[in-house]
Amino acid sequence: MLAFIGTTIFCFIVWLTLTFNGHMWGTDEIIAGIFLSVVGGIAARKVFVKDFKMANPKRWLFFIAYLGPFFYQMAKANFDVAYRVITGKINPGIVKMSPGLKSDTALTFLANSITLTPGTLSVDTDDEKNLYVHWINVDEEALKKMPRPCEPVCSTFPKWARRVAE
Amino acid sequence: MNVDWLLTHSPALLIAIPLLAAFLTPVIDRINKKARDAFVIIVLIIAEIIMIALAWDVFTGSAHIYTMGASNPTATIPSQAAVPIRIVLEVDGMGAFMGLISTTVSLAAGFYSLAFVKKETGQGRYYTLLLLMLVGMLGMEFTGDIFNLFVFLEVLSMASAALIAYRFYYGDAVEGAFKYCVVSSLGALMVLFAIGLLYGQYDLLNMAALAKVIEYTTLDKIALVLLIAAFAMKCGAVPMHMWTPDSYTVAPAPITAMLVAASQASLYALFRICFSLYGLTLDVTTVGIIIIALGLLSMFVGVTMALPQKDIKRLMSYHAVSQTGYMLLGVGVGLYLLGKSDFDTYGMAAMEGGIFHIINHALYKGLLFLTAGAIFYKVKTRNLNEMGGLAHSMKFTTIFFMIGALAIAGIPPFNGFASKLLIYESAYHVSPILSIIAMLVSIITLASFVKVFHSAFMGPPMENAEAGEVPKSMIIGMAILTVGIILFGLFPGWVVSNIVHPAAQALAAQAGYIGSVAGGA
Amino acid sequence: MTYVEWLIYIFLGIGLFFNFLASVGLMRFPDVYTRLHAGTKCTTFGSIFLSLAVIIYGIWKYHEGDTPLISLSIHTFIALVAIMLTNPTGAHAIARAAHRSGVKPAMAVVDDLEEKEEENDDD
Amino acid sequence: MSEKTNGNSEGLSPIVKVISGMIFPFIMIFSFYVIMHGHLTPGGGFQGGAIGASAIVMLIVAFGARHTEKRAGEEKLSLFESIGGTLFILVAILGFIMAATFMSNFLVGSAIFGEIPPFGSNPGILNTGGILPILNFAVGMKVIGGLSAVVLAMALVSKEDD
Amino acid sequence: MLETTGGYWSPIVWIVAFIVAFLMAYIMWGMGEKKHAKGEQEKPFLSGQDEPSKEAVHVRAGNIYWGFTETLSGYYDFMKKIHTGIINDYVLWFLGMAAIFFLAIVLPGVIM
Amino acid sequence: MISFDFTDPFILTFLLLLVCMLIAMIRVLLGPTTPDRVVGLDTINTLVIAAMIIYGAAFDEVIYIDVAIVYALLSFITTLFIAKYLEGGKL
Amino acid sequence: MIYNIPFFAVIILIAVGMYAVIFRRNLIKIAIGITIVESAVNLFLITLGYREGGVAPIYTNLPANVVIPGGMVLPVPQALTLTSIVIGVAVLALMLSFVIRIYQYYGTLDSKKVRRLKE
Amino acid sequence: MTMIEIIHIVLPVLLIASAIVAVLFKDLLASAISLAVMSLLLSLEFYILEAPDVAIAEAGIGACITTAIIIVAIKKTERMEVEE
Repeated sequence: MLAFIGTTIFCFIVWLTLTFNGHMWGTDEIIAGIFLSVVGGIAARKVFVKDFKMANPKRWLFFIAYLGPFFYQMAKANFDVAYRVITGKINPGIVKMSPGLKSDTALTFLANSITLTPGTLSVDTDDEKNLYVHWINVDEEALKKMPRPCEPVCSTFPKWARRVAE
Repeated sequence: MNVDWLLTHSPALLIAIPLLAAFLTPVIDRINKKARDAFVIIVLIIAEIIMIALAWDVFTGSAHIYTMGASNPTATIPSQAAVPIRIVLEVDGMGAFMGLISTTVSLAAGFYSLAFVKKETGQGRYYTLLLLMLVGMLGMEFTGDIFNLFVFLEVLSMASAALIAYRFYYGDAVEGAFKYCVVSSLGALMVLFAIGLLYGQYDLLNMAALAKVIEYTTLDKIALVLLIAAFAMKCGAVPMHMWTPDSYTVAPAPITAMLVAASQASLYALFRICFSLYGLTLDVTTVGIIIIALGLLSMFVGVTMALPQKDIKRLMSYHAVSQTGYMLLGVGVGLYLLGKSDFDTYGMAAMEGGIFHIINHALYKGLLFLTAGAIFYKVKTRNLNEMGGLAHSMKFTTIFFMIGALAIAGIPPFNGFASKLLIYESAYHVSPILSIIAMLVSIITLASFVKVFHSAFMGPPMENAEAGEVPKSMIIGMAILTVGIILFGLFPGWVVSNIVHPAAQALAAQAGYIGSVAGGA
Repeated sequence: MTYVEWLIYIFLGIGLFFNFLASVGLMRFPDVYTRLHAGTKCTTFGSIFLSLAVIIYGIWKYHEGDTPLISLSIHTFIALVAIMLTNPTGAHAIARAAHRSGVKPAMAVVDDLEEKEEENDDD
Repeated sequence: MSEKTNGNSEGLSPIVKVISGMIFPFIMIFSFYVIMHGHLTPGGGFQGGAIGASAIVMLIVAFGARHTEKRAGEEKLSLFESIGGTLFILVAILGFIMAATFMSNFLVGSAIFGEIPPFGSNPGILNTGGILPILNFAVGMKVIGGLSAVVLAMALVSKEDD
Repeated sequence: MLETTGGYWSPIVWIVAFIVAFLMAYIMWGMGEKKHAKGEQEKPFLSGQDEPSKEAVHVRAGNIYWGFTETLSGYYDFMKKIHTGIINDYVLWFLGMAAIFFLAIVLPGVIM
Repeated sequence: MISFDFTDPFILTFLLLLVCMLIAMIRVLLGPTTPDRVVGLDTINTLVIAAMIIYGAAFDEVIYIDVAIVYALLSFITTLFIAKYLEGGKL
Repeated sequence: MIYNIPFFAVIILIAVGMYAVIFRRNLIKIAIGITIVESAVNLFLITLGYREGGVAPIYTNLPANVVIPGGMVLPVPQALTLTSIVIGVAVLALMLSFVIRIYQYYGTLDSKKVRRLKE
Repeated sequence: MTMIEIIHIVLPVLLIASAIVAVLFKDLLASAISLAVMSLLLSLEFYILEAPDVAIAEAGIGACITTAIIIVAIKKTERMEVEE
């Protein structure tokens, strides 16, 4: 039931965003929105809500705060790729990392962040929530240790992921 | 809610009721299987009754026009509507005639199916598709709009393809359905392309409005080529007939009977395009010769290919091709003479013959396919070599088969003779060779049915056949068509003057068609 | 308002540059994984900038009095969110599928995943 | 290039599952938006229905066909489709019971979807269009049910030799 | 009663004629020998051979009109070659016929 | 005077995005393995989305952006299907 | 002239699709060919309705007092195309489900071997 | 020749190229991908021909459903086109 309400509210917010056109929403839009959000909530409640951690507003604040460093990293990543495209210097490899996250949501968050940031691309996961990352320029230092260090690949992302989604 | 009201709305009702029933059938199917059967039969009977009432009104009065969504159902185009893109249903003599065929065959097939598919799974879907086929046929026959013709053609093709593959546990059923599907979708795409060509020039989709302004330019000719090719293929004219035996053979028997009516809906579309859309603007001699040639080829190749077949339904399918040739011949002669002074003397008779043959063929070929299905139901094989002596156990089926076979061969008191006589006599005036080939084909038809009769019904009884007659509902289905054959055979004069002549008249008189839709040409 | 226009031009330029880079990277890199780097990161980044240009344009127009154009910005933003959600996930799915279908990373100095898969095969 | 057999689990990786679950309601609401605003913006019953069906197709590929079938079986989807079709025809038939002809727009001027919009450029008022939004809705239901049932049925056909 | 261009056709008359003929035949049959001696005609004499069973005598469908198909074997071989059962050929026939129609209908107008 | 015409830079961007698509399409044609082609498809997808947004802005058409949203949401599904095929296993 | 280019594209696309249907023997390829032909016909219809400098035929989109050079693009061909797309996807789904069944019974997708029904 | 006209030339060329490639590939999966590209470009073509309605429909159908069912069909049958 709680899952249904959460999904419905999410659906309704999306609906309002979609139908905003510079004026206030009309009553008809609101009524249709509520009706269809309920339908969407019924349809999606089982897949959308797994737990209620994300209901905490603090997490959303963290998420917004996270966007800043994320964009910085992303820009860096792109200039990195630009550099590699132009020079053709690559030293790739697939490394295993244990970020130590517990939930799938946090792992997803981390994996997508990793994919969009410097020289790395998440390839696979396993049951112990380890990430396999394709690294375009493998650091020689990192190869020596067996539980590979997280730092060079995903800087502070696991911390953020833990704050936001776990 | 009086009769007039019903008659006014009947063109729309005839499409809406089966469509609604098609969507409701799966819902009722979940509740109760018996209720679903009863529901389907009741809907088919209602459609038949409305169709007869409408046809009677059309034959005695004038054509019905129905404009969807207008403030007045009979609003004609130029006066009430500024843009002629409304969905217009138009039922003239020919449309009503074809509608009668479709509903009658569907009713027989519906009754027949009750027992025939009893053991299959997914019957809810079967009846849905059957009703959709009916919707497709009626839609093709009633629509006054060339694009809706395409839409209903596709509805019909898809429902038919799904039904051909209904018994998917036979591999060849799926093969036949695939071939049908490829061929018919390509044909329909060509139709759509032609519609695009016409629309691009005249900004019109309504057939009557198009007929008024059409000029027979080069693009129009290309559109005509595509339309003729596509519809000739869909009605199974040689040499584009190869899909016909493939798909007719493997479909369940009631569906094969429906497919015959479906092919005739395509034939109707072909005639409608030639007569009502292009009319006298087109080069009637060339197109007439093309259609006559297609007819002759279909007659001859169909029947000669039928003769050595060992598969009973395949044999009958080739006969369907051959009989389509008669219709093409009859109407082709009419088209060839259209606008000439000879038309009144024997062109009209030829068209009457061709059109009369459509209904006769739907009745007796439907009946024959149903008897073939009855044989399959008992013997579980279609191979004639493995049959024999069925007359001992299946008395009704034998009688029905005999009537059908005699009718298709044109043996006198039955209806096949009457229409063939009209075709022979009028085609003789064009060229005696046409009549001679037609008679020869008739003889070979008789010969091949003698073969079927001999090997399936005569001889010592089979050991492995289940004894006894087929279930009652199948007999009812066959009996409906048999009664039709006998009535049409006994009163051909009445039928021709009251049913066939208005239909032929409606087809031949293009001005009347335009006038009825556009309100005064 | 010219500096708004210049901002939009610059954003468009950056977006185009990265999108172009993505195409070039797609041609230059030797194997699937490195191509994915180019094809995902750069197009996402480029699309972000192109979208930002359009968002700024919409807000600017809204500010100038063309009220309905605010929904240009909003819808673009929604499209942007959709891209940001789906693109990395798609890249991940392809990378995983590629590895499982047996495409080896070219010039790889280390491949932990393969070791894991070999362990799995031994089981 | 050999096909490895170690991917025999249903569905895709957990990351894809999470993202799919996240955007599923998003696609659904977008599809409803396209359906309901069919008479105002591009789109309509069919387009929205195709988008909604795509959402279910996404669940099929992300979570596995059998898993999806437990939630929304083919029977249910077909029923959904039938209800949509029935609604469409019923509205059309109501046309000549309430007004003159089959499919006539009998809701114009009434409280439901009956507002008559001003001519010219306007942002779009939802409460217009007469029976069109209802027809769009019916078509949308039908298409969502139909297309997703088709894909689900095809995904559930088992290849006999494996 | 069906009027045609050259005459008319009435099934009622035909049926009456048929019934009359049937009656005449029946009367003739009735006038014949009423009883026949049992036991005389039961075993046909086939040069001393046993009479084959009915199953063996029954002509199967594949054998009927063997002569006809054999006479027209050239035609039938050609037809069998055409009916390949390959879907590509079906479409090719369709396009070929469309091309022929094109030549017949469109080309004269273009050339003129 | 006339302020700088905004239509042109957007259209120019659109055109250049088409060029990018052309390059990405060569990868689709050449791609030695299927994943390579899929990468090309994915890139073209994103480029098309960007192009649609740009075109919508060029003509001030809000409604056109909806098409871009549809693509952004649905192109992902194609990718997932191909990935599922390559991974193997039951659907 | 420039706006006639889509018509040439239509012709070439139809030719390509027909080539696939006639000369390719794989059944899925045939289905793909039909899809291409259908796309070509759709493109043809849309191009018919296109007017240079027109705007999309959406009611709320029509400015009250601005004259658009091309007027609105014709809406009817777009409606036709939508119908045709619907039909196309239904046909494709039907055809491919037949293909799956055929593969189960014949073990091949070669149209030369899928010919149990012939003569 | 304005830029819009160049677009109107380039896009059909890309469309035809992808269609030809889709037909010529022996690998049906690659063929399906090419078909997806074609439908994508076709949608863009509809889009610049001022038919957003149709573009959405083509997007929903072409981008998702068509490719999905073709890939399902390939998965249930076989991937390579074999011609001897």
